Amino acid sequence: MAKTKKIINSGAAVVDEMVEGICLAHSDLVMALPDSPRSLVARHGPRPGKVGMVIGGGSGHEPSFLGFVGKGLADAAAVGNVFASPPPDPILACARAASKGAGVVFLYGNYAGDVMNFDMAAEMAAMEDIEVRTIVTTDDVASAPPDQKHKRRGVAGNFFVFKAAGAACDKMLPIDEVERIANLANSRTYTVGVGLSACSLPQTRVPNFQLGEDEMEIGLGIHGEPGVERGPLRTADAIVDDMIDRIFAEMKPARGDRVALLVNSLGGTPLMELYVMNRRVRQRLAEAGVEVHATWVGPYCTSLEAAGASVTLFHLDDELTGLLDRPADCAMFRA
Amino acid sequence: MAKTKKIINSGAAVVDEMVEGICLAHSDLVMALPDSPRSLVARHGPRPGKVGMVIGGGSGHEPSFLGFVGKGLADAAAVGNVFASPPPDPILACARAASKGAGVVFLYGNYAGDVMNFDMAAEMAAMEDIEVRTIVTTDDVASAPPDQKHKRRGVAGNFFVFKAAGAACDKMLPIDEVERIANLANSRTYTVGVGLSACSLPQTRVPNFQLGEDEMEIGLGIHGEPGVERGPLRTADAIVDDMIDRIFAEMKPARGDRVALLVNSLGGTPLMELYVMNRRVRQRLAEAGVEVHATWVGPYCTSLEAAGASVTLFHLDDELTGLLDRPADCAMFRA
Amino acid sequence: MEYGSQSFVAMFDAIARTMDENRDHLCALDGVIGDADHGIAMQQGFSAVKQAVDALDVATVTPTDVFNTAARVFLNAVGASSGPLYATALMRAGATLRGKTAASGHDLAALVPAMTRGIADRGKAAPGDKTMLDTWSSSSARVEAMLDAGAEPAAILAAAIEAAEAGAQSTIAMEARMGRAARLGARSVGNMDAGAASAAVLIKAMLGSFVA
Amino acid sequence: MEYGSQSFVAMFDAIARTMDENRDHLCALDGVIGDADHGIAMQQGFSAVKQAVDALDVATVTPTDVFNTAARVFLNAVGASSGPLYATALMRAGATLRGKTAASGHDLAALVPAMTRGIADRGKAAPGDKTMLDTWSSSSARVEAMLDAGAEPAAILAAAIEAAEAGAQSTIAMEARMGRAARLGARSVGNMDAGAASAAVLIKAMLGSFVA
Ligand SMILES: Nc1ncnc2c1ncn2[C@@H]1O[C@H](COP(=O)(O)OP(=O)(O)O)[C@@H](O)[C@H]1O
Ligand SMILES: Nc1ncnc2c1ncn2[C@@H]1O[C@H](COP(=O)(O)OP(=O)(O)O)[C@@H](O)[C@H]1O
Ligand SMILES: [Mg+2]
Ligand SMILES: [Mg+2]
Ligand SMILES: [Mg+2]
Ligand SMILES: [Mg+2]
Repeated sequence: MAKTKKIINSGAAVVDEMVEGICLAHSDLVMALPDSPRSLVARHGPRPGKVGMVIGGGSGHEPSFLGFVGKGLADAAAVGNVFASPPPDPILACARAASKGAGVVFLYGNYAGDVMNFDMAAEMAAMEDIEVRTIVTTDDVASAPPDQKHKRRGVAGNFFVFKAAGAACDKMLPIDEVERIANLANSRTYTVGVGLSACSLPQTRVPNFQLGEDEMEIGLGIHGEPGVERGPLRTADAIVDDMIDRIFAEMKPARGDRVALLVNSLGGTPLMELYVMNRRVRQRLAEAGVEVHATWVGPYCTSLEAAGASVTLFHLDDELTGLLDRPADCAMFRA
Repeated sequence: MAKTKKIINSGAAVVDEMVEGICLAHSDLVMALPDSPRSLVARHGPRPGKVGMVIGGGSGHEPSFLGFVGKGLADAAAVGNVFASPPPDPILACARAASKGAGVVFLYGNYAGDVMNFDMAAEMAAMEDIEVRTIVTTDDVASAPPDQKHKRRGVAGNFFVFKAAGAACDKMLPIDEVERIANLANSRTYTVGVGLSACSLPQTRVPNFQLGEDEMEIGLGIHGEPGVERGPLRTADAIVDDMIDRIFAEMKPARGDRVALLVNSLGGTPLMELYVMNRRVRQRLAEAGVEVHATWVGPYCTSLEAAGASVTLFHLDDELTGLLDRPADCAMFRA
Repeated sequence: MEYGSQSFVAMFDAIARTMDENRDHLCALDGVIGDADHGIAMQQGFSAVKQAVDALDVATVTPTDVFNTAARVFLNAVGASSGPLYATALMRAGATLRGKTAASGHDLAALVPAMTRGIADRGKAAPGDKTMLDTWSSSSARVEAMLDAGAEPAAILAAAIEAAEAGAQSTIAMEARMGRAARLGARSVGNMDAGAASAAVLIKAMLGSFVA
Repeated sequence: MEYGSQSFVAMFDAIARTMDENRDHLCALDGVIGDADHGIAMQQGFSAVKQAVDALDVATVTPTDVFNTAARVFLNAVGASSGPLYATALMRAGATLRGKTAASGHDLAALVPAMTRGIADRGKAAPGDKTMLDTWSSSSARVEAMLDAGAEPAAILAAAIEAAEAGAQSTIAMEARMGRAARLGARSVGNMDAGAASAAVLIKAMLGSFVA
């Protein structure tokens, strides 16, 4: 099988070299901790009395997670190997850097590895008298039935949960409030994704799985793993209709409801296709009488170079709208 | 040959549906002209006494060109078919919308098709008493020798020329000044690109050309066309070294010089690889004693889903630095 | 024989049909040394032209109107390099028939040199630059020689088609000096120019539509 | 026989070697129903462990120290699911040897149940969930039965390897209820779990290093 070509020096070095490149490009906004180079901290984030916010996960999802470190969003991100949760040490180092006396929240996607590593880090932080609250994102509607929501994956909808929680921290709200808001945001975030091609890890450069010429994966995660179903490739409108149907079935929007919208590329799918999708999303929302408060289109949570896309609806209320609208200034995101 | 999978409804409709999706997503910033739907105009751009700025080119380069329409950058963009210059009519419609009595500048990349269509539009505008000045970008160092600079392509470095010219317009400078600045910016912008895989047009979904498993194209344009040379795939550091060598040979930086930097994805190459490249670019700049004033990393000028990347150095002086630093607020770019 | 507006509408139908058939082949040619879209441009352009001229009332429009409609519609559907080049060619073709309600066989032959001059004026290419002009100028030179020699229309049209094909073939050995492929320098040698190929196909469909 | 720190360093060398060899196979298994990185995690993790334990002064460190070093290094090199699971397993293994400068053959056998409990405690999976625990618990059950029956160390180790392999095979027919593959539901049936496969390879290299 033809190996996927990548502009890298070596699979072993790629994550560290990426982090170095990020710190050089955005030295005004972020820095790696000198004694924990896989811990990226906002230069203007942590401040006395503010709840600290730590996010993280595997690499290969850029701009998630480390691109969302900055004022108004996360104070720090722990960086794992490609598609691998970071170990507890860099998470703990992030927690220390983010801790300014008001406690720290951990936010990350719901994956076995992340849960184990972040939990270990939380235990270690507790031993240093840092209060940690954990909010695990579970926005992937396709990944488990509604009665098992806690088993769902966190995917691109992370973005909204992080944004709301980051704004709550930035407003200097107490940790109980931040936790409540983050859970509220997560409960109102709905994502469905499709995949058109697999990605390849830098170490092996072999596509994760093989997909037929006219097939796509439906209900895809963000690690290049297969989706919950495989089906024929359909038109953009048919794909979006299926996504929106699945989301509406749970979100149950009323006429006049408001949402924020994220049309996300898994990496290889270009903006052209995302905007074609957005057109159909808007037609469907208009039909349902749902207003769109704000839209983001682009690669926000990726699986290396995988082709595919997801649609996320963030079901707003007034509180969440206010939080979403607050400014944020990160290396890879500005609002 | 396996067809490239795309999330579209049809090759024939894709550009119009994309533009529709963009207008829906960013209705606060841009609008398509009612009687010229391939003319995208900034809502807060044109104003009395300001030189109007019109950019444009084929589709498939998103966020170029239409993503750079907005306050502080272009007033309007004319949108062509995929990899095809727009015809004169939508360009003329853009010129009319951007014209507020101080003249209009046309900025676009140097391609036979664009030159013919924009020149025809300029003639038509002149017949309506709109003064048009044309600046053609030629930043692709690899595409012709230094003594034939006027034959070079405009590629990702467009970004800096547009930014400087847009800021000059925004400062309400007269058209002579805007023209001088745009030409100055173009003469100080140097790009080299490499391609790792071809892209496929939405109508055919067949890759433009075939590349061996361990080959890359060097000196690549932005239309998925082959590069000026084909060579073996090399490490990120070796690729960047070759790019920087070619750029330095012309730019001839002195110690203490300042640049702005763009590490651009052709579409399929993810951020991870761009930041690995950025690391090496910075090492080379540091060795040469060149300071980096600002860095942009990501997909800025793409060829649909092609894998590949380019590096652009914008050789700053005080005037250009000031223009680069001015704010801009576009659908797909903010500064 | 005399050819009225209806004949020119049928001519554009024939061109549209041949571009449908040749689309993928022309894209593949353009892909090797260009951006792989030439077949799409020609197909999309002439399909739009066909729709527009089919909608004309042939009883009231002149052949010149048919060409001018085609020029405007082609330009706006295509843009690209081909758009201005063929729009100019088509306007020049229409101009040769100004004031006539029908064209003679010799008028048909004279369209080729007129269109060639339009392409040359708009694109500023010269024969040997490896562009569509190599096809057009090869065909045009043969037409002009035969017109001067007083040949029969049918013979001229057949020769024009043949010379167009020879012109397209001649681009294989050339190094591109115009258009996208020029940046490839020596790499462009050995492949037929896509625009030269589509020009041969176009001339064959265009002139062939009258012979048939 | 007695096995001192040097033997455990050699054990980790053997594990690292086998993970080098099995990396791509384990990635391919993980690719079918997971994210294709399991081989990389195991290879990278044990290669880091090998480097770290090779640097220890075997004259002064205890077997427990060797395991604790391995646990810490593996965790930090890997993260992921495997990191915490194997770090816990390795710490539990080390704990069984606390206070000893060398392990007996029966001590070696007892490592398997201890590691299995570590994995179960950390991951909260049950046998049948289609995880590495299926391999470990199959091996562990056999070891415990044979220890109870008073079997010879060499026989127990051989049986432990065999039962591990059987445990890995048993995951093919299972539907995943834990880890990434759980989201695939019925689609996960018919493929061996990557973690179960690597566990069999690990147990074989680990226990085999003492038999050799
Ligand atoms: N200046 C020119 N004069 C004549 N023909 C040209 C010129 N530039 C390009 N061409 C022709 O145009 C063809 C490409 O057309 P097309 O693919 O439709 O446009 P684009 O180059 O914009 O993608 C080339 O193969 C060549 O024959
Ligand atoms: N809760 C768990 N308990 C035991 N084993 C688990 C659990 N979750 C996952 N695993 C094992 O981990 C393996 C995957 O490991 P790996 O690929 O390294 O991590 P990740 O899933 O983070 O990519 C699975 O094949 C499975 O055997
Ligand atoms: Mg993983
Ligand atoms: Mg083109
Ligand atoms: Mg072309
Ligand atoms: Mg895995």
